[in-house]
Amino acid sequence: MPLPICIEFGGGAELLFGKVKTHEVNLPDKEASWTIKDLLTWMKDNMLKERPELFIQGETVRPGILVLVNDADWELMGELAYNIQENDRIVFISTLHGG
Amino acid sequence: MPLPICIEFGGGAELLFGKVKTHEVNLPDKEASWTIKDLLTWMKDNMLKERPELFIQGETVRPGILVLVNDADWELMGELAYNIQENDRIVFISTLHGG
Amino acid sequence: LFQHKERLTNAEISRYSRQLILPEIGVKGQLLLGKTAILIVGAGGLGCPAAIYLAAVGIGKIGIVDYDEVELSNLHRQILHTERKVGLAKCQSVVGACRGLNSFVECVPHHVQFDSSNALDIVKQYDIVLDASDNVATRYLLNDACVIAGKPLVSGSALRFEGQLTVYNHEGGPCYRCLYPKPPPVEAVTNCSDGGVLGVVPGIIGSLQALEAIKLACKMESSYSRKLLLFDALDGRFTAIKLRGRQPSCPVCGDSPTIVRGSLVDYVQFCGAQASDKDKALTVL
Amino acid sequence: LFQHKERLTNAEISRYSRQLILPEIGVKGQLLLGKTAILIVGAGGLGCPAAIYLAAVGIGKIGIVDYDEVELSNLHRQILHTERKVGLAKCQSVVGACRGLNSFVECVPHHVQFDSSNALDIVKQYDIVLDASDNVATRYLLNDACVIAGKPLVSGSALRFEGQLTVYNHEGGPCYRCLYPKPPPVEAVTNCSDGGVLGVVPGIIGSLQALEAIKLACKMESSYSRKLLLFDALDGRFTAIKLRGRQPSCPVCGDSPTIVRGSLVDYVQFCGAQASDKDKALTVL
Ligand SMILES: [Zn+2]
Ligand SMILES: [Zn+2]
Repeated sequence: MPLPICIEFGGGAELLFGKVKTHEVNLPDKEASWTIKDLLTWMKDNMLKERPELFIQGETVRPGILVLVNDADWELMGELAYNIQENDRIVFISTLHGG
Repeated sequence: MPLPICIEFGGGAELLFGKVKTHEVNLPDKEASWTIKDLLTWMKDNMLKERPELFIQGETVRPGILVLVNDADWELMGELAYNIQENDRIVFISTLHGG
Repeated sequence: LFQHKERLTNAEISRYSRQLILPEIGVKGQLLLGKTAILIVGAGGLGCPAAIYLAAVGIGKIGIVDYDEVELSNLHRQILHTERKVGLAKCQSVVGACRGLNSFVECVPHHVQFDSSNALDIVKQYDIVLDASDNVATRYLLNDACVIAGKPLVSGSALRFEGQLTVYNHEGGPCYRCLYPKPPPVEAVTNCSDGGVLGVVPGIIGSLQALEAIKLACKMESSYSRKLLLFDALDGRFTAIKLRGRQPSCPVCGDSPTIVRGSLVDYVQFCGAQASDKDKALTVL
Repeated sequence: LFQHKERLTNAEISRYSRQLILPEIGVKGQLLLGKTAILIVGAGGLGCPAAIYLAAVGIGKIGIVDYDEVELSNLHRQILHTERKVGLAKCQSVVGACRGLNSFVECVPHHVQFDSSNALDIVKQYDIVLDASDNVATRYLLNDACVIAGKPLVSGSALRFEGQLTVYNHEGGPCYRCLYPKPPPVEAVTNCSDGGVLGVVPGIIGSLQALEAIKLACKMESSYSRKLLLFDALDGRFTAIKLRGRQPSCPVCGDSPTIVRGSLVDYVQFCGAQASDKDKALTVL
């Protein structure tokens, strides 16, 4: 069964994803459960519009992007290994430096 | 069965309720379902610490208090006749006029 | 209402460059800002930040209504006034600060007791109105005048550690009377003199009022029509709640209004302020 | 650090009356405010509102670090400067505005290029620090200096229509490096000159920074330690998210720090700004 989740972008990260902040997506059916690591690969192949190196570096997000799972820092949730649940909101926030 | 709900106050309405903004309460078992009208009577008898006329006038809240049911204006929910559900958040906000 | 040129000068392009590069603003938005006239009723804790950010962004014309004079006890929150301006009319003080920041903006002080005799005449000279007042009577009066004149009203208020913000009379949303058909009992009304206020709380709300007015002026979507923002500074919490729409039964914006041009009432009397609190009656702007 | 008297004068009681009646402030809180020294790094879009509200509330001593001079293109968001102050040092301009509002406050301009040679010396003269800077290198440097000096850091930032706010290095919460151990790639960094910003957005964030600093000074609970506030001005939405705690592996606030007093690095180099963008390197405060 496909896994419906909501992917959101903020702080400018949306500029790499067609300038759209909120994306309702269905992750395709797969045997093992979806981790954020899997999600990043999937996003790179299916969603990224431009300059992938400004979103992914190695197998994780590039420095300066904070990942949130349902309004909590992903560090509290297991980071790359977190098992994505149905209807999770996964948010990618680019840190702002201006003032 | 008792009905657990959360009652919150803001804008100064909490000053009539022991200066406490958030109250987790269990409404006692009763045959018919609980409406906000029932709740107001119950609050007057069980929670109001002082000057009931600054909270209730007639059988409704006094002018200048906005009632919210789970972050929506009670006007959208049926006002006094709304049937309270388990774990509802009922909020009483006193309008502010200062600036 | 307020006519401004159709092109930006080089000086304007250079001054506004950091906002011109925003696609949501751009030259088109900047020209709209320059053509917009905004009225701020109240030159106090809400009006000060609202006025200076509207001047900064390049609103064409800003009007400030206030009849009071600057006092030392205002300075904990009314950040455009200064110690040297104590005794000066607040509307003049705010106009001076706005002109000092941006001489491209036309700033108009309205040094009057805002009441039913002049409200409509003033309101109709502007496109968007900010309620930055400090008392119930002015809030009802300004609401009624805005509904009758057909102007959106960006309403802010603050007391103690709390603030509230909404946009009335805009795109099917309610007006102040739709939400509060009857005025509150006088003894339930607390103003900033009685109840106190932490100055930065109206600072935050007044800045948010400026933001909403800018979005309205640029024809962007308003975030707070039919929505009320509640801010609790003690726990740093912002909550947005969904409001009722325009009420067909509303005496001013409803289907059969009874409050119409020429029938604005005595709002101090309507709110009963005189009955028990002479000071409050006197603080009506 | 900063010593102030143990009693309020009549002039102070009258000036601060509207906040003295708040039970959460009161005389005790006002005396605490008067004994607190707060450093604001950056006299721009965030620093202006932060400084003026801290001056208004009666902070004992306010320091402002900035090496730049006022330009016309600053005035769309940096609301304490004026057209007549173009060319003046921004820290002097802000100090002048704060003194004009409240002569009880000691205001100290630090007209220096804030770098590893002076950061610690400046930071240790204050109790609370506000990051109101505009570039990554200064943010790392200021974070490290605050951790080493043991000061809470109220950090704000803004770009385009968005703002972010959090309190670092306070009560078990993370520091900037705990969240961002590695600097972002230079090509992913956008400043306000490149990306633009709507002026009132840093206005709102800077005011919220002042509020948090006031709460820290009064020994009230901070709302944004281990929490990050996200503000999206386009849809008027505020979201607070839960952050990780202090990281034992952090090179500056962790259990075995490698960045210590005397080892502050060259932050411009660390952030790689020079490699590809000379302008950005030069905009380090
Ligand atoms: Zn109405
Ligand atoms: Zn750390």
